[in-house]
Amino acid sequence: MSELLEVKDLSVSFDTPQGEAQAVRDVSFSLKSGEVLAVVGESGCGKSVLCKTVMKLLPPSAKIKSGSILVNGTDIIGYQERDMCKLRGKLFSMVFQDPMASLNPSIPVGKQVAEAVKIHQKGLSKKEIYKRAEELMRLTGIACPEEHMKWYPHQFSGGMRQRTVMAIALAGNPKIVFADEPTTALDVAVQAQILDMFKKLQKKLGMAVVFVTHDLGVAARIADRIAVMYAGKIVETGTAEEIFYDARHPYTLGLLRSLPMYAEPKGELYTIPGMPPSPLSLPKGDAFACRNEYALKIDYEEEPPMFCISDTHYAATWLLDKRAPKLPAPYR
Amino acid sequence: MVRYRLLDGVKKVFLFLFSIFLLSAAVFFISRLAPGDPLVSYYGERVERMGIQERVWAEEKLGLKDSVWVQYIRWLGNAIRGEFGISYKYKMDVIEVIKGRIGNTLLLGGVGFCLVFLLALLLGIFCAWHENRMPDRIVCTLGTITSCIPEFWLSLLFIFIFSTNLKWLPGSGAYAVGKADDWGSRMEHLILPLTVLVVSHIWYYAYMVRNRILEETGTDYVLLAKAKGLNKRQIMFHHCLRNAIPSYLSMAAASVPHVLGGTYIVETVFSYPGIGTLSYESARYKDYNLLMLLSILSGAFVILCNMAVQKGAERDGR
Amino acid sequence: MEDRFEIVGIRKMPDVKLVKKEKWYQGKPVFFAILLGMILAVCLACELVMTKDPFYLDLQHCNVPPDGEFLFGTDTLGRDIFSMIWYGGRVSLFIGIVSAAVSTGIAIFVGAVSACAPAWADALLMRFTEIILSIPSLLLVLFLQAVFGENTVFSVSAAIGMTGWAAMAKVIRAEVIKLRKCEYVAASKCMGGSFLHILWEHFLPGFMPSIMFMAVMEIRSAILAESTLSFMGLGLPVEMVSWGSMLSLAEKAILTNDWWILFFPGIFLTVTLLCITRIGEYIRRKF
Amino acid sequence: MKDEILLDVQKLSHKFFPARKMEVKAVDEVSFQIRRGEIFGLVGESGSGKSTIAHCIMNIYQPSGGKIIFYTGNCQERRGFFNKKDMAVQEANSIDVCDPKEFRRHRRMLLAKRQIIFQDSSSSLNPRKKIREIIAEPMKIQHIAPVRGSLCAEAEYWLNQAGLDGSVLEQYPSELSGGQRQRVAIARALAMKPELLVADEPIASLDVSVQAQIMNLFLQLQKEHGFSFLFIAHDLLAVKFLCDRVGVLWRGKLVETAPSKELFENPCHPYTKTLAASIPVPHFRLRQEGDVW
Repeated sequence: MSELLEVKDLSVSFDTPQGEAQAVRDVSFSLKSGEVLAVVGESGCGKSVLCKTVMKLLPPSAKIKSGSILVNGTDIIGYQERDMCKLRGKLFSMVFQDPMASLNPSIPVGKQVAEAVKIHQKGLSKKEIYKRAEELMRLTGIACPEEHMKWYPHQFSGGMRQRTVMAIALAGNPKIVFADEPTTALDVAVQAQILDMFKKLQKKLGMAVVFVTHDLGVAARIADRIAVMYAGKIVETGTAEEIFYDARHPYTLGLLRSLPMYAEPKGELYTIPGMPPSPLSLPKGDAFACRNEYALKIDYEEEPPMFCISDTHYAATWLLDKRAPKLPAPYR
Repeated sequence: MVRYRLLDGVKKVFLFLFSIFLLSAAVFFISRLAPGDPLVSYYGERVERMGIQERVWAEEKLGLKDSVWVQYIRWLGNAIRGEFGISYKYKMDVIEVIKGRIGNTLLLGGVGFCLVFLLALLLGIFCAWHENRMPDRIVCTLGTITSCIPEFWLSLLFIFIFSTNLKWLPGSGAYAVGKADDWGSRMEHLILPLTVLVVSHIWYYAYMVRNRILEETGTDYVLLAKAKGLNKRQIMFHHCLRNAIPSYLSMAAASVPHVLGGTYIVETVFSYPGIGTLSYESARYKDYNLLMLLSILSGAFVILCNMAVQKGAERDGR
Repeated sequence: MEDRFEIVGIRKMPDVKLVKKEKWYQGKPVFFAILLGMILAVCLACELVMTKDPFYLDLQHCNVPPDGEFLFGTDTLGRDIFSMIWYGGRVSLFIGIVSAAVSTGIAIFVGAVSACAPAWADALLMRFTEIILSIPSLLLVLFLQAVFGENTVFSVSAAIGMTGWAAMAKVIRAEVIKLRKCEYVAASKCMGGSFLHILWEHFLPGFMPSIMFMAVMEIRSAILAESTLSFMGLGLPVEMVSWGSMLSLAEKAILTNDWWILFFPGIFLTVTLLCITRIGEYIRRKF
Repeated sequence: MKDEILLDVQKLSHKFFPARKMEVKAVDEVSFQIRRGEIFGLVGESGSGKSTIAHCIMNIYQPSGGKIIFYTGNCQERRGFFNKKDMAVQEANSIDVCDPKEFRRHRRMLLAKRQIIFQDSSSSLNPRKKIREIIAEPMKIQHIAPVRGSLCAEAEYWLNQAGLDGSVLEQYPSELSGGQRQRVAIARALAMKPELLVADEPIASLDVSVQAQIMNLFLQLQKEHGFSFLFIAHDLLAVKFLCDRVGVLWRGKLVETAPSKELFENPCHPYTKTLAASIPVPHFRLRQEGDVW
């Protein structure tokens, strides 16, 4: 399989009254076609900025400072709005967190899906467009689409709205779908249904998915590969098995250990001490050092490079260096 | 559902009539309480030379002798039958007086209103399109300045420049003497008042349109529309504008009285024979019957507009 | 070299104080504030600046164009416009501030009561407000002036103040209803906060900024209303100097091409209104 | 101590009227008890009436039916005596919160003994007040003399209890992170030394690692201060970790109440089963000592 999307050394920052906020710092990752990559991280770590950068959907205050975005080998970093319009929807598409906000409240949902179809399949008659829209809605699991097409978003339940948004995203047969926390705003039971539908469609249509989430459980359910982000950097990346069974970065380990599912009820949960640094004033060296019990002296001086653990598994922590002292499990 | 709607409609009509009734009562008592001699407007200069007996006779003739309550009830009885009395100044049926003038105001106010709202919409879209870039900034600055110029002063300025000095356009009246049927002359007389009306009101609404559209462009569904491949023009016209226009329309309806008031001022400065000059005169010189009908007309108009806005808001409430 | 790899654990990071990189004046209408301040200051201290008595009818010097003696010329009655501008500005600004205070007071009262009252009282008050809105304000002002008797500075400002509150009351009502739904108000209620406590601690600071904005804009519309009324001969009479009454002479001056009578009061009026608008906009943006 | 009931909710119902001739039963005959020193969890999806119950308990809403009885004082010693005099005492010690008259009579006491923490800490703290003022507000309302000298010292003490230091005292809520704000809300509630703490989805809007911190804090504070705790959440795992007993709400009805361990080991109601089955649980393992790598 070839690399469908390759992002290299991407840095994005925002202009704020307090100065420059570094949202994404030197991020590199790649995506093969038909693969699901989950980007996991806490709020403010830059995971959705990363998606929006690739789609060029950033607000004007954001600036891409460096890096390249290769799609099928062509660099789109310098593309202007006009060129991007042709790529959006066809090559990549996006699903957002809040399905209510991402549908126009004053247009019937069917029309919104049809609108997306119309852009990508030129020369279809109105009837054919609506037929295709109906098909898309059935595909995403909306019962009786011909009836529901006339409804307005506010008449839909949360799950149905998110299915509609999926239908819109799929209208142009995109190669890559960016999903920005698509299940966060939904109830647990609905979340499970949407995730299953997502996985099924992904298999069926063979598209690549970048799935942004803060929930490790969701990531485990859907992802082939996982990238963990912290303070604008990818700190660990690997296949799902590698992340869940052989995590190396202390941040990933901390996240896993603070999950309540296997904790002794009423015992004490492990917590990562401290708080993530502000993107306005990142500390020198490793951004995670000041929350890491086993931080090395070098962590405060120099940023760690990506250490290779296996072909697919990389982590950015000095603890993996040959010279680092031996630590107790699970860190070593 | 039908019954419910019918009931609602009846309720609305009743509410409307009740409001008009209250309004008429308020205006009636207010105008009688205000000082001034209504006889002046009927007899003009002669009043000063009238003896007491003559005065009493005149007041009786105009029905001003009775207590205010009796007068009001009498007026109300006549009004229900469609008789609003005669104008003291013009000495003819007030309906006739208004009929002769209302066309002029409808022309000025109507065209002005449409122009203001249409141009404001266009200007607002223009500014939103160039958000925070040079064209937007220039228009915003200019707009703020023009919106701060008092309407009457702008009128005076225009008359001074274009009428008195350059002599390009006429500065008063609705048509040249003896040319009442000449549309060209009417148009010529309309240009200056219309310009003043548009210039002094447009920015208030254009700024609102601009902010409303920018509010819409910040939402998630615009991001989704972008993500599905729509270009800026499609997003602006199919999504943002579509959502912004209902609230704009209701705001336009709600601000009819605002523009109406502006029309009155412009009419007065340009001595344009319309409702505005008429109501100014009638209020100033206590032409009671005329004043009543004028206030009720403009009040009814305003209340109707408010009701339309409410109706629209209810429908938009989903 | 190896000691760089010794475990040091969590080090306390120095607290970074975020400082705004913008200069203090950025985004603030400093120019307009200074301009308004200057106009205000000179108007208040007009006795020091005036070169002539603004009331003196110098009938030998009617309609004199601006020159060394009469800086802004004289009007049709022979009064010195330069002196009148400052004296009249004091009157206009005073009327603006007083009537804004009056209408803001009424609007806060009606709006807050309407928002907190039971539904029927709320409907009644709002209907009343709408009727006030639908009576032509010209008429209302005339009536109020009648009640107050002669046209004085106070009667005009009271009349303007008592007619201009309706739209503001509606906004305040909406604002209070929005605040009432806030969770921190519910939290305060749960802690046992009385109505007065909530009003004082939460409502007042909550809608102070929007009231400030509206009050500033009310000053603006009151100044505008005064000048319009005086211009039309319904406000202050010509003998009482204000920017509006000065302009009431302008209509005749146009015919004789005496531009200065029209120009100077209008320019001062416009500039003052512009300054107030800009400051009002800043207040709205800031909060 | 553990068996003594603090709050008895009996057949609580609450209806909303969103439009003319439309009635929505947000809560439908819900009954449960909270014992002293117990953590009781309520789970359910959005719109199942969890928050409405919390609001009814806190007297923010007046329920349309049912009783909420709050037991005060130490009734334990009187148990077993059944003469009339003691019955009267017993009655005075149980207050029906839903009865406006009784509520008014005991208002001051009730408002101090029950405290609530809202989901959205950014809207439950007044953005125009400093943290110091926010924490001191309930003490000021209730006219409680500060034990530690000044209101400020008191505020600092409770902030420390909630895991923050005094440096935030002079800051505004918008300058703090979500987790810190929630800690401030906790400190404010604790400052009243409540017997019942109601937390309406307190961790829902927080990040995973912060959620863990807040849950630890809850446990530790509950051990220290011994209040009863009604924990409302949609996250089953958090409830399982935190609570002694759990009630499952479904469309306004309480479908199952059980000790949390039992509930997760064999859920009875089909809805509980679906709920339990749909939690995305990652299977993971942390490396042990002696693993080959």
